[in-house]
Formats: sequence, structure tokens, C-alpha cells
Amino acid sequence: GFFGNWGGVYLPEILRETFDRLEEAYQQARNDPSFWQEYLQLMSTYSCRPTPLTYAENLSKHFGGAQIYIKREDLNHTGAHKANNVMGQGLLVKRMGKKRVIAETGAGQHGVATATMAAKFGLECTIYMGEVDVQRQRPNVFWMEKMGATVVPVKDGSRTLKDAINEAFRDWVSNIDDTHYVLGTACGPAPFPEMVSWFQSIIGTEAREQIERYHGRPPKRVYACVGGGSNAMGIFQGFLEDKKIELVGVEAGGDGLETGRHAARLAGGDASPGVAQGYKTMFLQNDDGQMRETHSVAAGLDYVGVSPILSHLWEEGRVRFEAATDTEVLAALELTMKKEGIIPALESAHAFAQAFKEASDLSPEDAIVINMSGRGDKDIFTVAHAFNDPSWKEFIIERAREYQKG
Amino acid sequence: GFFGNWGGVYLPEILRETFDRLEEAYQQARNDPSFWQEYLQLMSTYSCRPTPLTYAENLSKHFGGAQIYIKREDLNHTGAHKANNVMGQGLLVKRMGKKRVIAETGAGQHGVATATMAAKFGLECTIYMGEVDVQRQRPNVFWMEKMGATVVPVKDGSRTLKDAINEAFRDWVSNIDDTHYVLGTACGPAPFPEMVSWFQSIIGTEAREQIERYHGRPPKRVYACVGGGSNAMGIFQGFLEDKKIELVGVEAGGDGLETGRHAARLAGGDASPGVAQGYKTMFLQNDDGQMRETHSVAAGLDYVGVSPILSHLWEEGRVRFEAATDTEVLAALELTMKKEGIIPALESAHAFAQAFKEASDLSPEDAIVINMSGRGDKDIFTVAHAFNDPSWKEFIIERAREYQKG
Amino acid sequence: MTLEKILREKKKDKDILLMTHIVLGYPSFAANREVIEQMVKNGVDCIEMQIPFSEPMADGPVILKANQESLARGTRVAQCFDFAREMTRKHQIPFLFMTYYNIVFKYGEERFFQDAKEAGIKGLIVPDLPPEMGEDYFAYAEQYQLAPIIIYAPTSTPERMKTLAGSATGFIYCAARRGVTGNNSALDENFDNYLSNCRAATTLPLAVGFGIKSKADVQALIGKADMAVIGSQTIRLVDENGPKAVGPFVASLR
Amino acid sequence: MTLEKILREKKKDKDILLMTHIVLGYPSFAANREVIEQMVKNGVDCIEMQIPFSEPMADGPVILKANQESLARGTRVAQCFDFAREMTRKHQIPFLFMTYYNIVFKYGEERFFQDAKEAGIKGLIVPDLPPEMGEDYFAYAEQYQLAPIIIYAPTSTPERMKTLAGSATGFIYCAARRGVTGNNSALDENFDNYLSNCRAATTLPLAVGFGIKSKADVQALIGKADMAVIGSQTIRLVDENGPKAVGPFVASLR
Repeated sequence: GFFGNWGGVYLPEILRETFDRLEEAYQQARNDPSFWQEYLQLMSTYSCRPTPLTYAENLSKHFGGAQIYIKREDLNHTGAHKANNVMGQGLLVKRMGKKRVIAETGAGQHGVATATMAAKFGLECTIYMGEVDVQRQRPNVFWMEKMGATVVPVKDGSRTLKDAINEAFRDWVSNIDDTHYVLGTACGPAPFPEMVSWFQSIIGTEAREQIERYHGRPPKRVYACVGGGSNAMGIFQGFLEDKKIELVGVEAGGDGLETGRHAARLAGGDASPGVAQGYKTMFLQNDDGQMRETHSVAAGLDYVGVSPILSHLWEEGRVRFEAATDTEVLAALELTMKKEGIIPALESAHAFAQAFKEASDLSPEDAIVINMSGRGDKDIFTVAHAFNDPSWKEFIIERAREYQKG
Repeated sequence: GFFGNWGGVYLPEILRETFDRLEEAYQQARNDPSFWQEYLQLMSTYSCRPTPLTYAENLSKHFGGAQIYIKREDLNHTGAHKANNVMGQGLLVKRMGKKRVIAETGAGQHGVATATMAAKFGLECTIYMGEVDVQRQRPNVFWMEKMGATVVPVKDGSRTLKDAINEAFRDWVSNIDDTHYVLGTACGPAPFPEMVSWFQSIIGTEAREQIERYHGRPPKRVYACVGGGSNAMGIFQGFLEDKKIELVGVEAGGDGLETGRHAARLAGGDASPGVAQGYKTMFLQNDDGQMRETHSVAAGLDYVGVSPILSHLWEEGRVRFEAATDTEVLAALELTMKKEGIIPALESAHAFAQAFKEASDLSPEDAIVINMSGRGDKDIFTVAHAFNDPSWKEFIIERAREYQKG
Repeated sequence: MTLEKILREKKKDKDILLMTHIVLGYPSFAANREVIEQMVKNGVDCIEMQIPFSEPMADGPVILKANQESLARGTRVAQCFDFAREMTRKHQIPFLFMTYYNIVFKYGEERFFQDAKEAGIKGLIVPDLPPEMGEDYFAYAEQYQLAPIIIYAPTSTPERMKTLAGSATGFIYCAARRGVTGNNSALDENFDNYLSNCRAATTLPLAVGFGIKSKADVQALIGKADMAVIGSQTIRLVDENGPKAVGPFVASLR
Repeated sequence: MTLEKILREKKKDKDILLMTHIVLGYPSFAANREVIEQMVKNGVDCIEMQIPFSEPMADGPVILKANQESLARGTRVAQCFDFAREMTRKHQIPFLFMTYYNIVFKYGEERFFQDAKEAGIKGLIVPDLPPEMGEDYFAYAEQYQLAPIIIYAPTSTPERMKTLAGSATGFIYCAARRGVTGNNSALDENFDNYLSNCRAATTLPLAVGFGIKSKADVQALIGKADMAVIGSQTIRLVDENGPKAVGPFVASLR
């Protein structure tokens, strides 16, 4: 369960048995070629895999440097790479014979993906979500409920993601026999980081084959945003062994690294090694080891820890980490919409922002791949708000007026 | 330009030249195999084609009749089959050397798709949208603008779709040289019905191959919702020649055919032959030939006319037409979300509703295909409103309160 | 007397003829009555009465709005025929129906021609029906001796104009520019070329419409066309100043 | 004297020992001081002092809230050491630190053990550090002679208990049921089986925690366990009735 100095299973004894069984099921699945076949089949019929690799002709010309290719995880069912992990774990749940899944969710995407999987596999589903997030992310709560999930607003603590995770663990330790906790990213105690990365490796495998087919050879660089790190691990795995390909993880620079209001763990110097939520990695914490508040315009990157596998690749120098600020991200999002008719999620737009900073340093002979982890149109409330769109505000106020009348 | 008694080019003289040139470009493209290759290439790299055919195991079991398969046009870029048509016309615009596109839009999906295409192809773009719709569909307006389109709120007449169409034609007759009007469905004057159907035939070609691969033989029935008729034409074309396959077009039953508040042209007896918006088809009109108000929970089906090709297939008896009421549609939507984790657009849910009524009449040996023309999650405002969700209303009111403070 | 003949007779005494336009039932039939009275008294030579349609695709905002408001007030096609009957009996100038094809189609083409003839109408302007789409229509026009007015556009090639002329009687309606009714036209050199092409393609009288608003506009057409068409402008006038304003305006044009 | 020895000495005079729990800095160090005073006066045998952590994954809502409010009021780890030093000098019962591994890790493991030893702490409870993950930690525990308290769970197999016992000193903390701190436990037959398994796996004293709230709960453990642990209940009491309520409550338990 360790990757260099990182990872592990730092868990209360009560969960040990459950993790042993999960580890066992995961290893069996991993050693059973028919499992991956079943997974591929599911993803190509229920979701839209392989997802396309889109040549961004206009952006490439605009920057006059590298040829820019975009891996389109936004075209997955439910609109993001989250589906890969969730459907994979769904198959594992079936194998383990469990009848119920639980998950935590912040902005709600992982919750929607899990509720979707639960509907598809006929599982009971409970989603823990901080009360504050429930209020902020009504649309996602609406869809989760419509897909049959029970959404539990967590009223403890800061009533956000961290507390939802705590509450999900609490549910799990009380219901270990029939319940599986569908962790949403390549973090947490082993085997989650490795297992989630395995399911997400489908991105990299496809992207590697696609870029070589379209471009004739491997790319110079691959960019991915890093929150927990699952989409980055997903695409990087297709290129990890070829040391000539530079891998760039882009974290949330928030208001700027110098302000302290950000979520950059591996870029910048604010994070330090720590152990929390069951695993060892680089955390944004104070000198006492208390986790800090993080900030990002993108809820999915707004997290204190990071995949232990990425901490390892960072320490080894295999992956370069950078940060993009909220302002840079909104500019990159706007440019991508205008030039390509593509709407990256705010999370994904971090990868775009960094790639845009660097594209013109490369030659038109070179290609780069940006992982578009999800689509932004589902985040209309966040994006329109981030752009401070006055017509949007009027629209909401007008709608509210109608509802207040009714 | 005629299909049996239907179709034609009923247009002012000023547009004749433009249509002659469009017809010419269309025929050239159609006779040039490299055009379709380019189209397939574009759709497989920019959108996600072929889109999957999903086996709906839980729904099939639930009804205990036919095996239900769902053609997943929701997984297209921009979330609906609209992309097929729009990208195809984009290629044609490039061939014709025009620099600007215009389109009408009601709920906004076709506008978003057109703005997307224009961004991708570097075209100027103006979208005409009734002022009432601009106010109702702010999210789509927001995305169109962000993709660089100019959205013109049409303040004439009823300030809805019909008026947007009129205004788009007015723009076109004033700017015929550099502008192409991207009509959104298989209606309007020739060559639009045939051309749009041609681009949409990609759905049927894929679906035919997929159902035979998965099910081992052709389906018994194919269901598609019918507004203008482009998604239906798209999928039906894959099955048209095999007379043993029953094709079912599902129109908007609104409050019920008997109430008059619906948009059923070919199901029910309220429509009659007419000529408007440049073509002859079955219209919902009064005895004087004035178009009637139509009603549907699904904006995309809320239209007075219908593809002349479908009127022909209806007259020939090749396609059976049915109507699903708003209530039936919401129930079908809810069931599909709960059973399969899939969120059909309200339009598409009409096809689901009809298929559900009939699934148990067939044997488990039989398969049916439902065309899911688009995804419903982009229509959160409409769907949450349609379900009359109290938490949604509170959420909107709370949001408005924040904006009013600011 | 055929429409062409009537117009040619009138033209003998005048540099240029005037055709005006009203939307039936807008703002009301009573107002229509008054406006027509004013027009006839002030020397209008020919009036096109538009039977409103819910989808007037070739009309600009002013006429569009008039169509929709007329319908909203309940105007029916049968009333339009009644009103036409009344006007043709009362006034000794030719009246035309202008409408869209669906109104004719839905009414029944032959019945429409019969009833229009019976109501004393001299011709029909249906902008969305090119001759290719209207075989029956043009046959009935001939049978019932109503002029099916053909429209030329600046984009029409000389060949196209010749072809169209083959279906035309009465006069040719030359749209002065691209676009829809109610906007401004530039009566410039291109326009002169266009009119020469029109002239070369047909021996019928030429009417020029779209955007004519003033005496200067009308004057500029003398010698180039036989008839000037005033469309949206009188509707604007009635909207703003009432039916009584129409007389002085029309009188001022020539 | 080692923790085990102290507890065995105390046990000689009592049917069962009592361990209580406080969250340092909640509601304040002053309140902690008063609560501990009350506890010691009323016969508590051992006190675990929780150094608050921002992510207390194994704690239920009551202790979670106490952790977060303590931190919100600015509690630092150094203050916890100072407070521990004060308490161990003042009161003649063993004090333990309870916290999560990150607090130890971030402080520096060896330094943490050194400073805890120096502050008079007898043992550490770190629920998220299984022996497999804590090689250095358990080595320092031995080096500095602080008891690294091991936790058994109802899901632990007899083999697992044996293995865990190999790393344990002081006593074994037997979690009475599945779930987190602060909820009810059913002290039923399954529970008796569980405790027999615990007893069979180790010769160390057994402490039983999670959900013990009343004299009846404590009585039920006599003969089966050596020490009853009262956790969330005293926090609830202080929240509701203030520090003074703790003494009578503790006195009532035995």
C-alpha cells in the first residue's frame, strides 16, 4: 500500500477486516482478465468509451506552438472522468456481493456518478454531503434523489466535504458487512489510490493510442488538473514509462500561491508530509498538523490532500507540478469556449490554463495532450457566478420572483 | 424537393438564388464520398461517435417484455443529436466559403449547438431567440455568448420560436451572400429536410449495426420522439428498408389530445395539410390556415409543423405515430433515472414513455430500440420546475436573495 | 378590364402610379375603411389588401405586428372577402389581395379564386409561392382572370426574370432591395441596372416596392417604373397619427 | 511505574477501574482543569486527554464538535503539553494522550515521545495507527517507556488480536461495538464472546469503551473487563450542566 514514502492504511482497527476483504476482491479482479473485459464492455456501452481525442486546431494556431490535443472525458456518461472509477467500483461491489454503496461528495459530481452507478446496478445508495454544499449544489442533489439515492446533509463541523467524508466513514464502520464506500478519487487508504488509478488508467491507455495514431508519435507533454488526482493518474499512466514525455499536474492556485488562499499541495511550498483520512501524503496543514482551509474556484480541486501516488511521482521528479490561479483559469475557460466550442469544467480548465502558458515554447512539430476531465456546462451556477454575469443574476432573481408568487 | 405530397420550396424570390446554391453544394457533398468521410472523422474526434447503444437491463426486466436498448445521442458533444446536423452543415458552410452562420432557437439547444460549431469553424454567429425564451433560458444564452455568438432577443410578435424563425429568415434575405442559415431540424424548404436527415442518418446507421451485433438480429420496433423530426429521421433511416421493423414516432401529447393543448401533428386528428415556413406538411392550424398555439412540457417538441418526409412516411403507413402526455413523460423520465441512472431530455422521454406502454406486449426474444435524442440534466430549470420540486424553488429563492444583497 | 389594362389606362394621365398597402383588420376594419377612403380620394391608383397570416415570413416588423394584432383581434378570412366586396363596389380603383400561400391553400385554391373574383379583386400577391410550386394556382389565375403578381428580386438573374415573366400578368412587383418590407432602400446605380434588367425581361408594367416613404423616393422612380408601392409607411402613419393622416401623406407623394 | 503496573495496583482495591476522556481546550483549558479535578476527586483511575485534530475520523458528533471548537478557539499542541505537565504534577493518577497520528507525526515522533514522557504522560492512544503502519512509533514507545495503547474491535479475529497484543503495553482498549464514539452499545451475548476473545488474546488489562453512560453499563463489565471508559458522556454533561456536574456523575458510576 505504499508508493515510496506515501500511502498506507492508517485506519481504526474496526475497518481493518473490511479493507482486507476489499484488497482481496481488488487483487482478484486485477488478476482476472475477464474483469477488465467486463469493465471495457460496460464503459463502451453505458458510457462513451473510448472517449475522443480532439485536435484543437484553433487553439494550436492561436498559440503558434505545440499542436494541442484534448482528451474528452467530458463526453463520459454523467459528464466527467468520475464515471470510470464509479462504474469500476460498481463491478467490484457486485463481485463482493454487497447491496449498498455510500459516498461522500463536495460539489456533487461524484455523488451524481455514484447515484447513477447505484441505479444501474440496483444498489441502495446513500450520499453524504455537507449541509452547506447541499444548499449550494441543489441541482446535483435533485438528480441524485431522482436516481433513487438518499442524500444526507451533514450538519457537523464545517458542513462541507471534509465532514461528509467523516460521516461516510462513520456510516461505513457501522455497516461494514453490506456496504461499500465508493471513494471518489485516488486518495485515502490502500487499496483506494491504486484501485481508483487502475480504473482511471483507461484514459491514458486510450489517449496514448490516439495521440500516436493522430500525431504519428508520442506527445511532448501531458497536462492534467490535480485535485485528489484521479484524472491525472488516469491519463499519466498511459505515458509514465516513456521518460521523454513530460507529465504536468496542475493544482488550484486560487487567489495566488503567495496569498495562502489556494489548494496547491505539490506546486509551491505550503504543504508538508502528513497522515490523515487514512493515508500519508503531502497535506496543506499548519505546524501542529491541523488541516488548513483551502480555496479554489473549482470545488473539485479544493482539497487538503493529494493522491499518494502523485506525491511519489513528485518526489521522484517524474511529474512536474504547477498551479493556475482562479483568474488564469477563467481566462483559459473563456478562450477554449470561444476558440473550440468546448466547455471544460472549472477543474479541467486548470490543465488548459497551464498548457496555454507553455504551448508557445514548443515547436509545431510537437504535440501536447490536455486531459479535459469534465464538462463545465453542468456547473452553470458556479461558472456564471464566477464570471459575475449580470444577466444570470437577473434571471435567477426573476425566477425566484415567480416561485415566491406561486 | 417533394416527398409524396409534402415538402417543396415555398419561398420569396429573394431567397431563390441562395437555395439554388445551397442545393448545389448539398448535392456535390452528397456525391463526394470524401465529404462523408470528413464528416465521420469530425464526429468521431470532436463529438463521441459512434454513440453507444445501451442495454437497459433493469427496464427490460421491469416490463418483462422486449429487451430494451437505448441509442445514446445524449453522449454527443453539446448533449444531443443536434450536433450531428450542425457539424454537417458547418462542413458545408466551409465548402460554400461563407463566413457567417445564423440560427433560430427556442429552448436554446440548437442555438448552443450552432454557436459551438461556429466557434469550432471560426465563423461569425448570430442566434435569434424570442425575448421570452431569452429570459426563460438564460443558461443557454450564457453559453452561446461565451462561445462568441451574438444572441439577438426577438421582440416582435409572441417573442418565441416562431418569431425567431421569422427574424432569422429576415436576416438571411438581407445577408444572403456571406451567410448560411443553419436550420435546426428536418423541416423547412428543400434541401433542408433531406439534408438534415442525411446528417442525422449517422444515428440509424450506427444503431442498426449495433443492435444486430448485440441482439443478433434486427429489433421489432424503433421509437423516437418527433418535434421537427430530425432525430426520428436519423434513427429511422437505419431501419426503413426492412418493412418488418415497426417505426414509431412519438409526438407531444401535452395535456392530452382531447384537450387541444398538445403538439401532435400526425398522431390524432387535429392537424391538416398546409404550407408555411417554406414547406408543405401537416400543420396544427385553424380553418383559416392560421397556425395554432401548441403545448408541450418539452420545448423541442412544441412546434406547429413536422418534417415533410415524416408526413410522407405517415401517409404511406411506414411510420406509426403516437402521442405521450406530459404526465406520462415525467413518469417515464423518473422511471428511467431510477432504473438505469440515465436522464433523458424531456423530448427524448416521449419516446421512452411510448416504448414503456408497449414493451410488455412483446416477447423477451424481441428487442426494441429507443432513440435518446438528448440528455435532460442540461434542462435542470425545466425539469425541476416540471417536477415542482420544493427544494429547487427554495434554492433559487436563496440564490436570488444573495444576488439581491450583492 | 384586366389589371394590366386598367393600370395602363391610368398611366396615360400620370408620370407614375401609386399603390398602397393595408393589413386587413388592423387596427380594425373600420379604420381600414377610413384609410382606403383617404387613399382613394388622394389619388392612389391601386390598393393591396393583406389578408393577415400568422407566419408572415417576408414581412418586416411593422407589417408583422399588424398581421399578428389583426389576428389577435379575431380577423377571419371570410371577413376579408366581405370587406373586399364592399371596397370594390365603393371605390373605382383596382384592389388586390396580398397574403401568404397557406391562406389560399387552406381556403381551397379554386374557391379562393372564385370568391376573390366574385368580390371584385383584380389580382393576388403571394410572396411565398414561386411559379414552380404553384401549377394549379397559376392555372386558376388564368381561368378566373385574376392577375397572379410575380415578384422580382435584385438577386434574380435575367434568365430567371424571363422565366418568371412567363407566369406573370397584371404587373411585375420589383422588390427594390434585399431584405424584408419596411426598411430603407438605396435607389442607386445598382438599382438602375436592376430595373433595366426587369424592364428587359417583361413588357408588363413595373411596380417598385420595399422602402418607399417620400415624394423624393417616388420622383426617383419616374421614367424607370410604372408604379411606386408604399407599404409599411402608411401603417406607421395610422399607428402614430390615425387614419386621417393618410390622405395628406398620399397627396404629398406626387 | 509502568501504566500496566499502576492499573494493576489500583485494581486490587476495586471491582472495576474508570477511565474518562476530555478534549483539551474544550470548552477551555480552565474548564478542563476543573473537570479533571472533579474526576480525580470522585475516583477516576485514569484520564485520556485528547489533543484535538481537524480530521477526527473515528469520533462521533459530540467529540468531533469538541475537537473543532477547541481548534477554532486556537488550541495548539504545545499548550496541550503544558497542560499535561501541570495535570500530571497535580494529580496522582495516570494520564494518557489520545490523538490522531498526524499530530504525533507532524510534531516529530521521537520528540513527541520525549516531550510526553517529560510531561509525565503514561501512554498514548492513536486510533488511526495500526502497528503495521507504526514501526518507529512502537520502537519509540518502548524506548521511552510510554504505553502505546492498542485497540481491539468486534471485527478483529482471534489471530488478529494475538498479533496486535504483540505490540501492546499498558492495557488493551476494547471498542465495545461497531461504529464511532458516542453511540449506544448493546452489551449482549455477542459482546461477551467478543470479550472472551479479547481476554484469550492478551494478559494485559482490558478497558472497554464506546457507549458507556451509566452505573448499569459499568456494573455489567465487572468481572469481564478491568476498566470502563466513559467518553462522550462527560462532554455532553459539561456542555449541558457545566464542569460541576462531572463529579456527581462519576461518583454515581461505581
